[in-house]
Amino acid sequence: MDFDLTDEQRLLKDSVDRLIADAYGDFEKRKRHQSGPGGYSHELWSNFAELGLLALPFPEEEGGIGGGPVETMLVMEAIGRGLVVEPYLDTVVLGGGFLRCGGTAAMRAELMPQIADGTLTLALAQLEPHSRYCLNDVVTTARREGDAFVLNGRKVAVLHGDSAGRLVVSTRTAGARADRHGITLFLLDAAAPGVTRRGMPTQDGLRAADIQLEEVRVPAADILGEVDHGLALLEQVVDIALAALCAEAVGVMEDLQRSTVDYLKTRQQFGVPIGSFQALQHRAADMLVAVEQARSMALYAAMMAEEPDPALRRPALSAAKVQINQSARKVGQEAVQLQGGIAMTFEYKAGHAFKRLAMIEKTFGDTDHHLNAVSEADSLVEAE
Amino acid sequence: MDFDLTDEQRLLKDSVDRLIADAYGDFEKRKRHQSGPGGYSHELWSNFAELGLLALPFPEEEGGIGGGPVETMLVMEAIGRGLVVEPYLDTVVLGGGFLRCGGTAAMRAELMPQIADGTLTLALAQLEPHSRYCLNDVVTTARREGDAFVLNGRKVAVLHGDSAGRLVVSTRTAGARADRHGITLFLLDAAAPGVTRRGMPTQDGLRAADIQLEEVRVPAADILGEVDHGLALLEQVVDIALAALCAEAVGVMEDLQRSTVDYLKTRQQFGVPIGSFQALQHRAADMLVAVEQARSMALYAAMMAEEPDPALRRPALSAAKVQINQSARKVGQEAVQLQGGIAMTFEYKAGHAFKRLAMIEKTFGDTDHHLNAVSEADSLVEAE
Amino acid sequence: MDLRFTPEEIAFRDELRRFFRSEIPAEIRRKVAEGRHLSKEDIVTSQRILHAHGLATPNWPVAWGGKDWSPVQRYIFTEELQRAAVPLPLQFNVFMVGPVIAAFGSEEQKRRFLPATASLDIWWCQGFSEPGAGSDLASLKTRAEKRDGKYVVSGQKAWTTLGQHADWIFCLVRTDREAKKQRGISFLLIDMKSPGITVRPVLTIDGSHEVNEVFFDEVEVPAENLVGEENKGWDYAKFLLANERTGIARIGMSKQRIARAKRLARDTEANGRSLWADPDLRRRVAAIEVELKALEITQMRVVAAQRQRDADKPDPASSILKIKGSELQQATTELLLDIAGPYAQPAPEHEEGRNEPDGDGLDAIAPLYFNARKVSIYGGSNEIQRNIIAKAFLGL
Amino acid sequence: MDLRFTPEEIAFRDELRRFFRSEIPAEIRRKVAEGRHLSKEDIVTSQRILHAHGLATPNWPVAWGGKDWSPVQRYIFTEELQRAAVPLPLQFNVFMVGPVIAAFGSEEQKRRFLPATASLDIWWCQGFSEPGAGSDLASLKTRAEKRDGKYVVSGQKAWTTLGQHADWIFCLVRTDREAKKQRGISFLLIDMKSPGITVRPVLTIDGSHEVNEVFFDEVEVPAENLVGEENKGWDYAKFLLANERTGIARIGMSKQRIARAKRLARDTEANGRSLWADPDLRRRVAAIEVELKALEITQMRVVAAQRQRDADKPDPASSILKIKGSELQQATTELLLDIAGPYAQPAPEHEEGRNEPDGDGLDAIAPLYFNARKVSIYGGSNEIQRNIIAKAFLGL
Repeated sequence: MDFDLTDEQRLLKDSVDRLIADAYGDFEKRKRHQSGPGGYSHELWSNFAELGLLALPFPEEEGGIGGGPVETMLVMEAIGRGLVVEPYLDTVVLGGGFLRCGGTAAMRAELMPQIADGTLTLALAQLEPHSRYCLNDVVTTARREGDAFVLNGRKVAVLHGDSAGRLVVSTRTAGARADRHGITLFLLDAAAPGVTRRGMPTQDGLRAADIQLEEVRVPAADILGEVDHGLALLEQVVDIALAALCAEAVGVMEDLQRSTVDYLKTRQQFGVPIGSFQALQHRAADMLVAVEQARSMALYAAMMAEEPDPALRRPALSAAKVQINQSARKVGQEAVQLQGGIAMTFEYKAGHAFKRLAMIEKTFGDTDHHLNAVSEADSLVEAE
Repeated sequence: MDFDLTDEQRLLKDSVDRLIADAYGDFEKRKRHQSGPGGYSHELWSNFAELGLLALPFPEEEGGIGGGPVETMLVMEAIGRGLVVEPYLDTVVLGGGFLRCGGTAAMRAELMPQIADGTLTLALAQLEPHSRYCLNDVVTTARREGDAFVLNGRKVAVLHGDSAGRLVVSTRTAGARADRHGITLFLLDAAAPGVTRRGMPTQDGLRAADIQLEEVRVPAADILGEVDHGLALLEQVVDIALAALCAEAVGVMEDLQRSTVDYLKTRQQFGVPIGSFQALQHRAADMLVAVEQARSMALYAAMMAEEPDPALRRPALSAAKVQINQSARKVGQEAVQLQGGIAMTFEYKAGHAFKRLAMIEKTFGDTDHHLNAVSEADSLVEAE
Repeated sequence: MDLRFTPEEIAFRDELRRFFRSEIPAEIRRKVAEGRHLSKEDIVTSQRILHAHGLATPNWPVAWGGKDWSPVQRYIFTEELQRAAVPLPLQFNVFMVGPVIAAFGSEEQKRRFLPATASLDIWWCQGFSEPGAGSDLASLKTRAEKRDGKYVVSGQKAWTTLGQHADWIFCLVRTDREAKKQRGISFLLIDMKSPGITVRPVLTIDGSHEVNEVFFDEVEVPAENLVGEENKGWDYAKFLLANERTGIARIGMSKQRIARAKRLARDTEANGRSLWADPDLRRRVAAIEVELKALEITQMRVVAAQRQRDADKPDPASSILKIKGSELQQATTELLLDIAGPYAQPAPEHEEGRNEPDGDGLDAIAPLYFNARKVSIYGGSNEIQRNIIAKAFLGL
Repeated sequence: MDLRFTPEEIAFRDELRRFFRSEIPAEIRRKVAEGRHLSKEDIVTSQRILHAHGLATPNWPVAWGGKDWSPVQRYIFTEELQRAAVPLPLQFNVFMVGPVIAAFGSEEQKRRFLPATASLDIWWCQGFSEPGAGSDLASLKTRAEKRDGKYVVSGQKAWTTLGQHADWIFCLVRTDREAKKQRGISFLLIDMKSPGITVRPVLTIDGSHEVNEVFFDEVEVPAENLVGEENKGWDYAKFLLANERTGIARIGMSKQRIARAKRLARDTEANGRSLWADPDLRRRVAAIEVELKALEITQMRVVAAQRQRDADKPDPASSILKIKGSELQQATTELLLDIAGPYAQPAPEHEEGRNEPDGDGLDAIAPLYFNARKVSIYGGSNEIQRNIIAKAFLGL
């Protein structure tokens, strides 16, 4: 058991923290980044690339940095603290994850460098109008035609789907609507004929798209993983993304905790700082407990994200997401309540952090969804 | 809409409050009452009789007082405040309720006077080893033999069942284990051959019994209500008892709220009364909110307890029990926490009040049980 | 003791139910139901319909268009209005400045302002809060100096709700800087078109323009716009705040949201079944319904007790209504958010989109949840309410 | 960074698992599992088995029978002990007075007391708390006056756990009444058989005899029973209390209770099905398991951080462990109570019945729930812990 960062990890952390502090330390700057094409700053994205962050999870022999979940955690925590709007989760963690875990040699050779240098972004087109949190509830179809597949269906709320160059799309190639077998993943050119995208902002200031697929022709070479067996890959990469999301949430919470305590120290009411009121002190203490519990589970998520056995990995990631969600709701709501009116305004950071936490809760499974998964696995505390 | 007590009700309340204050105002006296035969004070029981409390719900034309749910509420609140151990709920509310709502003319003429003068106590033998909160889960059998029925089965945790002169017993005369049809209620002489009782204390200082029925012969004349149709009567009387329990719980909570606030005002720590600490003030305020919410639902329960239409009555009583349970848990736990070590001692009243609330929670349905009932009825807030 | 409505009260309720649903445009009620923003026109339209039927200002003196209703009738009116998703009559007019002018204003002020206030020909906003004042209202700094028979007002007000639509603002200003906090405050009526007034919008976290800052730079106010006596403004403000707490629990609104949540859950699929098939969700909804029912009765108890109290004095029980009422308002929006799940993430492309009901209303749910965090902060935060209970009720 | 145990740590854990289950009598472990009271003999038996294998006092200096374990090994030891429902070694001996004597006692005191303390030939109890002192420990009033080379002790101690079994008591006494609160306190070892000592049992709400009041009436104590220096007792007490917080989260015990709750729910019928079929109950259990897993990692983080800290100083993070650990201990007993349902109501007829495992153990569940309310009160109440976090961590 060892919680210490290696020297390389510490170096990475310092440089990421510095980059984010420069780009987001002044909260006003976030609005500027959001106004860039696709809802983020392409200049900053180049800075990410220069620091090697966009090649972080790729193997060194393929030009990457060879970072693991701990490295991703360090980056995502900083992203959370800054409320970063750039598509790191979508492009590097998810997109990069699919390439790394299920991409063909040709894809990897072609696309990893494009991701690494910042010229290509990706998005995961998975959610459907009725699939909710069930990854195997897929009605978008892909029918085989010779050497290609033809895709039809609708994907919604695809994060950063309006600007992504390529889309990872889950489709059904066999079986009934919610069968685990018969799911196939494609890496699709977003500009392919038949793809219609309607972009929109998300509630937390990112971008998303509704994506209509009508007779979209995709060569079989663009399949990620194996035909009909895409679910295991999808679950694997979503678990990696869950660990990253957990780390991001911890970063957001840490920042909210800090701003709340600062506020309690400086805000005067009835002639004294409101931080001198014991009722508020106790609630700030409970916030800290919630943040620390979340941090512990983000560590656990990072530790388990690359576990190859899904029977061990999946319940662990579900447990982590449960804790993150529970802490996120408490910390977000309390931060707004304790900071009062100012936290209700659009100009102030805390409200946006609260909103980001609310949306992270709804990403890849809410509390009930993951509690069910934890309970079914029965692996945290085995029954007598 | 009118929340005022009538003059008669105010008179009743004053006299009950005085009686209980005399008998239980000094908490030491409770131990003495508990040491009486059957775990309660027969002298005090006579006082109850003299005041007319034991005839409270019986019709005036049958020698009773003709009190309704509001009168019962006033008595039970006082019983709650005093942590009274006498079998009022079992004998008057439950037993009296069965007589009143389902007794034959002969039973009423014979038994109501005996209840009223304090010579007869009753108990409801309903719970079975696996029935939990389901009133129609009955495996105790009654088979017809000529003009009589022969009972076999086991009833557990029968409150005051060790001292009761008669027992109301739910049995199955037809149908399968949890069928709603085929349940018959008997009013059984507790001394009948084949009845074996094992008495025991309850966790909150009352008495209970395990009751074994082996070939117990009961004349058909001792049936309450109709053969095979006993469930509706059972539900009706349990609903009346639920309203009474809600009122008792409010009395207990009121007393806990009071003792907690008194403690906060007098207990000194670090040189000041601990009631000056804002964190504790806020928690005392939240306790008050919980008590007032419970009081409102106890009123609602009293108002609905005699509603003849079970489709309106049952969800209302379930809703009341949910609120009572939720408030009881919060108020009980917080009262102990805020009063600290002293509330953990057996000599002090607060801990016993906490225990009584915990057991009320488990009587005639816990929170989940009644939430299900509320949800199924869909009558509090109708769907759009 | 009888908690049931009398037959007369039931008839009164049923008539209001019918009236609200048949007379107020469905489009406006739908926006309210989905928690969308109302335009100025929506609010004016709705209030004028109420006014035309004598229902805009039932809480006012009968002489000025009020109704001689019992507390129970007033309670029924408010609950049914909310349950039908009818916009509340503009509270600054109807519950705040109107009653103050009716009680403390001059005859001239009454004639000049009350009819137009009831009909919403004048839109009022409130100038009480100031930056940094928060729960400590009496620490206000905006000052009014008497010069040449006029008041000259300078300072800044914060959290001015819907000030962007306002024709007039009622303000607390400091007219005596030597006096202690609560003394030395006066209650002024100020025309928003007066030179020297600047309104700066403040967006709330859901992106909506609901509140404003209002700046006063040497604004001249005729002396006849003073309400009551100089330096007695704090008394009028207390009277006004007591009125504000009436109906603060918003039980009808929470009921309307629960009804919507049930429909939404029934229509939402999860793992191939209706989300409503999940017993856990159903218990959660039932638990909120139970608390709300309890609060409804608690509110009735407060209402009934008012009959025996000095009507001008607020019952301290209103703190209970505020705490629990706001918690339940928030619980219903949380419920809606959890039911909407991942589909709550997309937002309308444009600010105006927030006003337009779309197919399913899902895009308005997260903003509703975000916005509802304010209800435990404003109107005396829930922390302040707990202080009040601890001191006034419990004697701590 | 790696949260996994090393292969050596896993082997260590597995060996302990085997040892606890094979060497400690099943009957004793069952009483612990059901939350029943242990007799003095049970505790002595269990500790002597541990002692015979060198496992009773791993936290002591190696010279006095301790183990040179890493913090991770200590953590594993405690968790596995609790998970196997082995009685904790008597904490007054092993975690309190033993380490204090080893650190601050004279050589003579070490030789005289440490071996018998480890083997439980001496049973210690703690004389810190006093009536009315509560969380304000330093306000203690019991005084010791030096007369003829002896200390003469008069006063009263409260909440003396298992004092009825004790041979000796370690006490904080005031030796200088002029000095400020924390100064002027000394740490004395007192033979319970000394004339002038009276022990009065205090029953707790579950009816058990766990704590006592101890009265001192002119009790003569030889001067050589002073630990360390006169008037420095507060320093030794702080050292002792820091030790007490190690393992206060009782994660292994909570795990054991969750495992039991799952079995009980599986074996319990509700509406003709297993109670475990209820998804709501299962989610509730899962939610506790998740919080417990998080706390386990939080505890490991604290343990790991200790390697880089002054081992004598408590990590302020221990307040987090105390708050969350006690909340989860209480949550597990609440869970058991709710599963037992109406069958939790009957109690054993006699006090002795509380010590005897019966068929299903249901009669011990409510007392367990009642008794567990103490864990958020003792050892520095959770309110005190929140004060510590607010001040020490957050600087409020």
